[in-house]
Amino acid sequence: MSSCSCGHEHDQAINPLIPTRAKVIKIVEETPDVKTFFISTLDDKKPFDPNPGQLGMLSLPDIGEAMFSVTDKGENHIEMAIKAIGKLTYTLHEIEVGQEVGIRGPYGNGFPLDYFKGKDILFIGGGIGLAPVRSLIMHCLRNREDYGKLTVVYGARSKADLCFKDDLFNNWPKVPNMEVFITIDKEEEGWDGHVGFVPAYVEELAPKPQATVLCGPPIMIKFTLPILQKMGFADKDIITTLEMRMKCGIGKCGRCNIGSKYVCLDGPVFSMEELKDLPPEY
Amino acid sequence: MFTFQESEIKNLLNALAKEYKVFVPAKVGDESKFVPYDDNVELYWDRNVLLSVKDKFFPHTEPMYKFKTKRKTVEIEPLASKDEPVLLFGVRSCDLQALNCLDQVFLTKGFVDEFYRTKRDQATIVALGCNEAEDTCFCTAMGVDPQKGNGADIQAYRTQGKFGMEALTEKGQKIIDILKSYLKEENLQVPETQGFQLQPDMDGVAEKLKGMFDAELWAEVAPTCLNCGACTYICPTCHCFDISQDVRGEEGFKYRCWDSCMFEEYTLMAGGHNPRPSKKERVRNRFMHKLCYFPERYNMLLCTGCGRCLNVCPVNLHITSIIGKVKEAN
Amino acid sequence: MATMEQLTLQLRETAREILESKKAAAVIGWEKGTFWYTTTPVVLTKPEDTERLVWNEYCLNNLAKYLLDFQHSNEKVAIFARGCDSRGINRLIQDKQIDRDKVLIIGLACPGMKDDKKARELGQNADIPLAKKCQECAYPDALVYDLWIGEPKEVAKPVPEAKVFPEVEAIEQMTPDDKYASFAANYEKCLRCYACRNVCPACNCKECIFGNSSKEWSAKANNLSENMFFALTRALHVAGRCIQCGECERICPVNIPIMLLNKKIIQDIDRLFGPYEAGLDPEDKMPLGSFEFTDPEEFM
Amino acid sequence: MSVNEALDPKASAQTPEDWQPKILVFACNWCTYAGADLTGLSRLQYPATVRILRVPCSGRVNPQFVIKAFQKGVDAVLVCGCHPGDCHYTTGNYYTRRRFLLMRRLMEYIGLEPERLQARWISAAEAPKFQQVITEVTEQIRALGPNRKLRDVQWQQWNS
Repeated sequence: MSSCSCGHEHDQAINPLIPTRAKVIKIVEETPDVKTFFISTLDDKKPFDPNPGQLGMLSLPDIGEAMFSVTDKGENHIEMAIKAIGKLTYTLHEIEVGQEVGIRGPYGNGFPLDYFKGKDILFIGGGIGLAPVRSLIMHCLRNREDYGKLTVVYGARSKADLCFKDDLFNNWPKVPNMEVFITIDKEEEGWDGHVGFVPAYVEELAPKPQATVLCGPPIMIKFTLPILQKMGFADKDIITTLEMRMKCGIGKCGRCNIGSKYVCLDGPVFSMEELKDLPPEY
Repeated sequence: MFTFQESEIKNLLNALAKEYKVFVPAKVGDESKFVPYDDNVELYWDRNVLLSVKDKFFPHTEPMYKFKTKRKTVEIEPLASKDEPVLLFGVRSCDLQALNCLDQVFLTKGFVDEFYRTKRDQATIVALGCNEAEDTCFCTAMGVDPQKGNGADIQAYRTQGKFGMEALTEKGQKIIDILKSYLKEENLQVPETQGFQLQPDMDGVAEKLKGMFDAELWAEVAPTCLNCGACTYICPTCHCFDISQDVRGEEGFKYRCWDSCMFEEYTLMAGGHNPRPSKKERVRNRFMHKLCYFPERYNMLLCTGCGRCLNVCPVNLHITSIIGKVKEAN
Repeated sequence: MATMEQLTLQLRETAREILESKKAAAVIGWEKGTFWYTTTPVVLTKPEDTERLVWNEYCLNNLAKYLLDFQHSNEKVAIFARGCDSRGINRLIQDKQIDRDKVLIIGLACPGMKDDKKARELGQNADIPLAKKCQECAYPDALVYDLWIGEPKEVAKPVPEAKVFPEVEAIEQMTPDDKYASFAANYEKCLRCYACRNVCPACNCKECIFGNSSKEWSAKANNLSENMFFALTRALHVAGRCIQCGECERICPVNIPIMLLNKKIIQDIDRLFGPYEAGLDPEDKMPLGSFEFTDPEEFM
Repeated sequence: MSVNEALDPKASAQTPEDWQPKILVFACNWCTYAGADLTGLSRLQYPATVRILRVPCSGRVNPQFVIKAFQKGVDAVLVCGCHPGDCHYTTGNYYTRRRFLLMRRLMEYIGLEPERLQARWISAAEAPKFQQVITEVTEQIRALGPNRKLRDVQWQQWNS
């Protein structure tokens, strides 16, 4: 057993670049272009036990391999929410339950759980950006008493584009001391919720968390950050998870670097303070 | 130190060839590279080889595993790695230091790259000192001793028509034992390496580069670059790779192959976003990685002064002139 | 006859004047390299930087392709041009990649550049031969220009003539297996670094099938078959557009004789469709972009 | 595939007796493909080892298609189109003619037997000519044996 930087003991004897066989046991259609895949090993166990915010490399060997955040995990499976955007993801969107895949992981540092303990947390998500953030939310729900007030501010282009609708509308509102605010970009027939972009909505709600988790398209981050800073949030208290082109997932192939840090190994979770002294190249 | 006459070299190599797969530096047409030893190889001692030993440990294209994808099933079959002891005879100090850089990348930080490790463990390295530098050499400026390789199993010298050898590890001692009958115990006067024309001044460069992300230097230098992969593929320390697959119907091989940070699609994401979209970002990242990021991560320069990129760059965009410009920048 | 040192001063003066008077936003030329036998192509935007420009016997790089970096800027660009550069510029104009009126061409008469690799071997005071591409050059002086440096030269209207290359004919005599053996031996060395494509003024597609895995035409794997697919496809894609500047062969890190393919195609074009030389005049009809009813017929 | 494998005499000795030549025919949609159709309609037999790939015009055939075919193990490529003057797009086949006059010579120059890359004009009415051309080319290639030049054997090498 080698001490692995992900803080997780796993059997290093296997070659980290060779995936293990797994299968898709359930597919949930979240939005027209996002599906959540429930993945277990062939003997119905979890392929690996990721911490919230960690990543896994999913592959259809004859098509390709790509890194996805693990949005949640169950007793014997892990969940990955995948948006159809490239060759592999479009093919994934056509597979059926029972399809065998290759999987390897866990990769990345994951969210700093000790840092969040006992704090009121604000989760800001945009579109598919909610997927990695949700892994932390679900962790907080499973250990509810360890964490303070939970506030979720989530936006998407349209009602149909809202991911994890079941959680947003049914499960999370029922959780004690947890508020969920949802917005969509444009007015829509049959939608009586808030309309507008996430940054403006956050400013309007003016929440007072002790820690913020932020993940969404670059445009949303670009406009939300100044608002958070204006509301006096310290950079060390704004945590984000980044997306980069990844091939090896174990900090060797060189492409996912920001300065001297590799997003697949030293990230994907960084605080704004950490990002400040890295080159703005992500 | 043990010595033998240079005229004897072929007998020694034949003796070693019984135990190891021996690679020697040779002239092949206009190029020079390490080739498997046999009698009619044209041995090449007076200069460092053009193609380094990098591809003996990190091949240009290497199959990783075989897979079968029938309808919904997937089978993955790792490939057995060839198990044969390899001997590299005549590796220069700069290429040896490059191997130390590759060791840092492939063997540390929580994950070990098995493909690289197996080849590295099976290899015995006989380093060879340089008596004369080429005009493009600048290894001393990068902290490399041309007469003393860092991490060799045997340090060899070539002077006065003789080869001298000192075993530094028991892998090296095993070589000395095999060649016992050919060797004479004697000390050779190891000459000082001559002929260095380039002496880039490296002190403070890594530190200074930290603050030079937005320097004008990059916009000035980048337009010259053609963004080809010549420098990265010839560099003994460059280690970036891509992973792809060769599929035939329901079967295929997943392989990894060299990639270059200078190529446009290197960081291109599926959605179209590219953190390093143009030449400026890519040229900056290449030199920052070699002179600033890698030292910050592994406290070791990712350039050993071998000078190959100075030789092959189609537009003579030389790392030594970049270092000079970084020093001058205010 | 002004020496190259005197011409260098004129180069600098012209470039400075262009940048100061804003006639062009940038000047593309050569600057001194690390060694006495090297120069580096450079794109200058500040007048005071023009002091770095040089004009000597090692200004080997073809500058034409750098114009592609200015495709999307609506500013004018100035460029020094010898014969081969001007042919490259004509090619880019003919391929509609750049507009003629956005390029300020400063013409030069080229004495033929020296072989930098030989220079490095032989040393400074040896008699250094011309670069191979310059030995075979038919148009050393700029064919199109707005300004001229050095004695005004009456550049005759270029008339293409059919060419025959001995090294190509030598290969044509070989048996099929020998031909294949030498061709394969060359491309077994290829590193697929794409320097030959990136330096070539005829290779200017917006999206190339090589180095673009989404196209799935060429695998990134380096094996003899993929290397040959790259070499042959590129040769045929630049057929009738290769200006014989010889840069691909000169800069190949593993010294592959790439021009052997291009010269074969040039020789065949001359034989089949009449003498043609790429890049002489953007109005010329391109051999593979045009046809004659009287073309040879072998497919009946 | 290293150099010697393609030229290795014993490799050609290993040609299985039941080896059939794989020939790829690029057939232009308006003439040759219709001609091939007519050949079938008129019950004219031609070797079944031919693979016909329909293209809008013979001018659509890019050199990379041909070389990729040889890479993937085809033994010969036949580019067929309308007779000059009959092209549905008026000039397509004139460009094809120039392109393949050049390509044939280049492929011969690198060592490919000339019979392995041919082009023919076959109109929609010339069913017998289509049959005759296909039969003729198949016999020529059967005599030459399988093509090993340009072939991608990385997969076989890794598999062994």
